[in-house]
Amino acid sequence: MKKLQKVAITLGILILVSFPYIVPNPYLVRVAIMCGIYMVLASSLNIVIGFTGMFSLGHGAFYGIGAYTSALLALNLHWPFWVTFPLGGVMAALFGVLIGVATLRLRQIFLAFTTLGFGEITRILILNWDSLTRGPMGLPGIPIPTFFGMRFSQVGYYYFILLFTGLVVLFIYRLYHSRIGRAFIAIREDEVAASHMGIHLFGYKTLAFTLSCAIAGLVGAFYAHFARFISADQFGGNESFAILTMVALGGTGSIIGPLLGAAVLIIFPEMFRFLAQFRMVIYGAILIFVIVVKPGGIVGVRGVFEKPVQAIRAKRSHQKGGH
Amino acid sequence: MFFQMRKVRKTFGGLVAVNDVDLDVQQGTIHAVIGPNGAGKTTLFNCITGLRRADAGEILFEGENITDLPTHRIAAKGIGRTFQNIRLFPYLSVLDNVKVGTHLLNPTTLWDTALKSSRFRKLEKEVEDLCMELLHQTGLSEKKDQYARNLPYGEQRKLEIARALASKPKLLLLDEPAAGMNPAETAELDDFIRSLKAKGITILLIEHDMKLVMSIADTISVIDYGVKIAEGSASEIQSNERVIEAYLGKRRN
Amino acid sequence: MSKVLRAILLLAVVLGVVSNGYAAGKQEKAKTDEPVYIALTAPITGDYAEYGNNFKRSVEMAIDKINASGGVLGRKLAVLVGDSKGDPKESATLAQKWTSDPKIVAQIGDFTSTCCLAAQPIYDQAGMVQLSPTASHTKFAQGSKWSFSIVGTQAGEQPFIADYAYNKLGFRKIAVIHINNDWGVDTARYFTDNFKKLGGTITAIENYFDGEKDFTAILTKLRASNPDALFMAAMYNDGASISNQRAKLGWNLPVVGPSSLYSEQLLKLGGDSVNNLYTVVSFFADDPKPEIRAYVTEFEKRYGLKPNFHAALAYDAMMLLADAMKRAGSFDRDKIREALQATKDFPGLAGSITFTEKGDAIKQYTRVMVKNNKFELFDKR
Amino acid sequence: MIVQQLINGITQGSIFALLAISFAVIYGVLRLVNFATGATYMMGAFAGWLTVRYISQNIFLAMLAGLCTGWSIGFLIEKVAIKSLRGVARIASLICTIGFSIFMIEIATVIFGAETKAMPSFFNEKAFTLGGATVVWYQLFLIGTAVTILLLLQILIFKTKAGLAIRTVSLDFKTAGLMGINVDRTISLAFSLGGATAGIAGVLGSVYYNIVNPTMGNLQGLKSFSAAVFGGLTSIPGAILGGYLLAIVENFGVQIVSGGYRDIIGFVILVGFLLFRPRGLLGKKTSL
Repeated sequence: MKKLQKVAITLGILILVSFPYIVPNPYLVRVAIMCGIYMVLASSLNIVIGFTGMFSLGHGAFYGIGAYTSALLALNLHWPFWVTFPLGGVMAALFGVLIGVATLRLRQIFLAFTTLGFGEITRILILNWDSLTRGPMGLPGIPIPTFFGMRFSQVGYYYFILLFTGLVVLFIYRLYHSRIGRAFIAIREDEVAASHMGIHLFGYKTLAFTLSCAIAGLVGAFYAHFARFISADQFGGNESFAILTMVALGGTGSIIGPLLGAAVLIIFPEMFRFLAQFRMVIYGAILIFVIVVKPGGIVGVRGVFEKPVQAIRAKRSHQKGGH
Repeated sequence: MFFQMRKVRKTFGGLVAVNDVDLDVQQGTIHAVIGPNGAGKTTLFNCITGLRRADAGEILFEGENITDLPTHRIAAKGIGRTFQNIRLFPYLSVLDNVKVGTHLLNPTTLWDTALKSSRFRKLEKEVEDLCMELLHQTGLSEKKDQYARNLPYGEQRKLEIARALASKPKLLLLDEPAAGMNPAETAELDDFIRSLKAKGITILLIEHDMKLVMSIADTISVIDYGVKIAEGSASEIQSNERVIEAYLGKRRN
Repeated sequence: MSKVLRAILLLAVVLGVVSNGYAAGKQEKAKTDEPVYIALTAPITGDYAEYGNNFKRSVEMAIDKINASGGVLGRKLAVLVGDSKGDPKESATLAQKWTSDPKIVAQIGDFTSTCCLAAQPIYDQAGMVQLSPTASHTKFAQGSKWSFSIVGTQAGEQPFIADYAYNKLGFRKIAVIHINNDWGVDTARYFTDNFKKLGGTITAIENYFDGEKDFTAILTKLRASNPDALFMAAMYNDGASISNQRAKLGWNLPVVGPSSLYSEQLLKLGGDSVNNLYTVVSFFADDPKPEIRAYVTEFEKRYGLKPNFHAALAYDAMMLLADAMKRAGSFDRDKIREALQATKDFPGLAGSITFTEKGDAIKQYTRVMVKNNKFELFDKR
Repeated sequence: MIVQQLINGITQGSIFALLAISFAVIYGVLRLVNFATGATYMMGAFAGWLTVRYISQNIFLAMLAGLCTGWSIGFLIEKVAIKSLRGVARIASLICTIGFSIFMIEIATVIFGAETKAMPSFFNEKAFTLGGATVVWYQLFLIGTAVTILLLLQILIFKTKAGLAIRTVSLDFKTAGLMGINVDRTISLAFSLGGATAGIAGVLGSVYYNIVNPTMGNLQGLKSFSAAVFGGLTSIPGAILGGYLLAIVENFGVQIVSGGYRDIIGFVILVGFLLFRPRGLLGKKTSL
């Protein structure tokens, strides 16, 4: 079994690595790049929702903060991509810590709404802060990254995001099987019991949230230099909901789930372009169907979604005493 | 003094759940707290582990005041516990449940995790070994990959103890560990708790199974309506009039 | 396991470096019995769906007309429609889809400037004409030699409107309301600059975000600045809502606005409240010119509604593209671009089209006004 | 001008209040935010539009159509999605309501087309002028109708058996069941009620703004949610207060600051209240 798994993974990676050569079609390569971007976004959100059991509805904002940070540094200060890319992550992480510290003490559902509000505020601020962000005009002409003096071609972008997605998935895999990941999941499963194991709830929640934001910020920075034009409406509430949908559809709390969800939700609309206006109707219907039939998502860890309401209520009443 | 409670008081609304309770636990002993249902025993435990904040009084552990510390800090001082209504991590495997218990012993950093450093691997190995050892002791090693929620009730109790032990506590609070166990299992538990004592772990125990309590407890404190009404060895308690009255009086209601 | 993984990732890096610079999707020569494909990118669903659907209607109509008269260079034309949903990412993905398909020779669209700008780098890199009927963002046509817009920039339109307002209508104090997007900001900016230059006063400027339905607060605030007229940089739907609410507030004053207000929808949605509205057009559906009559009649027959400014622009875009292909004598993407760039006085429904060096169209405008819930030529009055 | 802004705010607030109630009724019994509320509002508006266009130019008939449509949608959402997800963490239900929202908006686009439709005005004559502010009859009608609905709801919730059931379930799910209350039916009722208020709000709003289109409910829904949090998600009077206050604050915000920051007001209130007073102005502390 282990061996078979190894072979499958190796084969899969080989296919991914040779993809632009097997399918030398820039359109398909672009779809693959978008898949990569959303796989990373969904995986990062999964750290918060799937592992730690907190709801965030503002993930698009952190993605946007990363994109704007990197783009503005590149456009205004002409810093190279290799500097602005990590800074996009750092900036998103900073905002993550800020929002986290302010809101993570709230009960789950309220965290969701606060992040929703924060996301909208971010979007509107980007739109109104003309002098910095050029407001509704957006930021065109973001430079193409160079690699040893060579400008990225589309295939270059593909390999970058492939590598980055691989690293993120590897990181999340290791996290999942580490002390820190176990602490996240323990918090999701039972906060009271977790704190009795010596887990600093607030600290670990903040860590999960910050990690998630940092990864979203990084991929945002990549997106800015890939799309080369960004505007506030690309990072609004719709984006947050789309990422959330990917996680929920693919499977919450598993490592593969968000990857699957992102792939399905990026590839499906492309495949069904011929359905024209029915495309989105079907999309909505499928979303309802999957959640009703399999609340944890296609390959989700059951625990996240199938926890009976009573258990949550019980926990809530305990928390009340705790504070 | 190893563990002390000084005039600890906890009220909920108008109800006094714990009323100026003093408690001394000697190191290396098994100390049982008994009392009728609703006497405030679990609240007492909750005050100790910081789940509830005591309204008055203080709690000292190894000479240090831990009254107002948050739960995870109290756990870090070396106090482990199990819960009356089992609180496992239902969708984690049996082994992972115990691994979470080792949280405090494991100084892995995020950096170690990301790079899978040799330190990370060494520490993970140690954790794995420790946890497997504990599962062997509790007889759960064969079920290590099952979800905790799928274990039968008795084994869930055992797993909770194993998880608490994984943090190598100095003081272990057991909240009704024998609840729902059959006599054979209870006898097993009796041996197991004794073996813990032999390893030097101090045990504070809430239990309704009087046979078990009388058999293993070095000291017994009796609580009724939040007030400590008696304390002493098994034989002293058995002959204490107030205790009998409390129990019988309760029954008459 | 992790060693294998590491090796593969390393391989990925190496391959990436080696292949950096690799490009695919070169155009092939297609057989002559196949149609020539034009791509249309438009928001068929989502917030801007009605504009996108108008694009689609007009382009399909234009193609039918071209094919009925024998096609271009002996070949039939066909259109492939892609729904961008008004989402810049979709628009860019479609751009990649179109450019990597050797069958497709040029693209028309998208509707919003944001979408056009997002797709621009892809058309630029692949070398395909990106002819937007409506993108007016100043950075758009300048951004690439492959990008063209025929709507005319606000830099061209607003001096004309400012003159209309100041000299023809005699307004001296104007309050401005504009939608807070790239188009609205540009429109408002060029208008206020030009109006001030003529000696007029801008009494107040307020903006609103896309999706807003309630304008009463903004209107009340603008009213307090006591202007002679209101300048409204909005699309016709919002324009109608603003007018309706203005009327409800009992605030009656003349309104001036850009050519995007010209639509039957404005009259239908705005009712009596849009009377006394002054705008300019480069396409006027009631124009007696035979080609416009023919277009309007045909459009009404096919789709049961009157074409508006955006529909006419899309029609022009398609006709212009066909004309450019004829002039180029080829379906080569490069040749089409050159021919398009060389366009001079192309007789479009929405005015004749000549491209600047940057790829912006210079347009001519006609003054119109709404009277008795109908658009009328102003100068005929 | 201040009077005018106040009147604008109260009119707009009436629509917010109705939608905020829709959030509050459902949140009350199930602790679930129904993200399909904006879409229900839109569907209600379309029902009203169809009535006015094809049946009769009667606003009351249109409102009835909006009510019935909203009621059915609420009922349907509960039956299809919420009921089967009862034992499951709330985020699944939440995502399901997002799915319904997408579905309804897109199906409306397919059926009715994306073009904005004109909704006729009713009672559009000027009623009176007050301190330089113009008030049209419809504004009074809108405010009056909203207040009537709010009062009816209050009576329903505080004076009827069904209302008692709703209140009990919102206090404690399990105990309500033990006390012999039909929890299933109560939740279903709450969803239908929530849908109905959103549906009526859709008709009222579309008549006030004279437009109907598939995306009309998006921003309206989000803002009304802020309003509901503002007033207290678990309290119906709170939601009403939140609706009116948010609209008034927004209108004065535009007056004092600028239209560009208008939407921020709502969201800052949302975030601020969640952080510092999550139960809102009137919400009960214990029932959060």
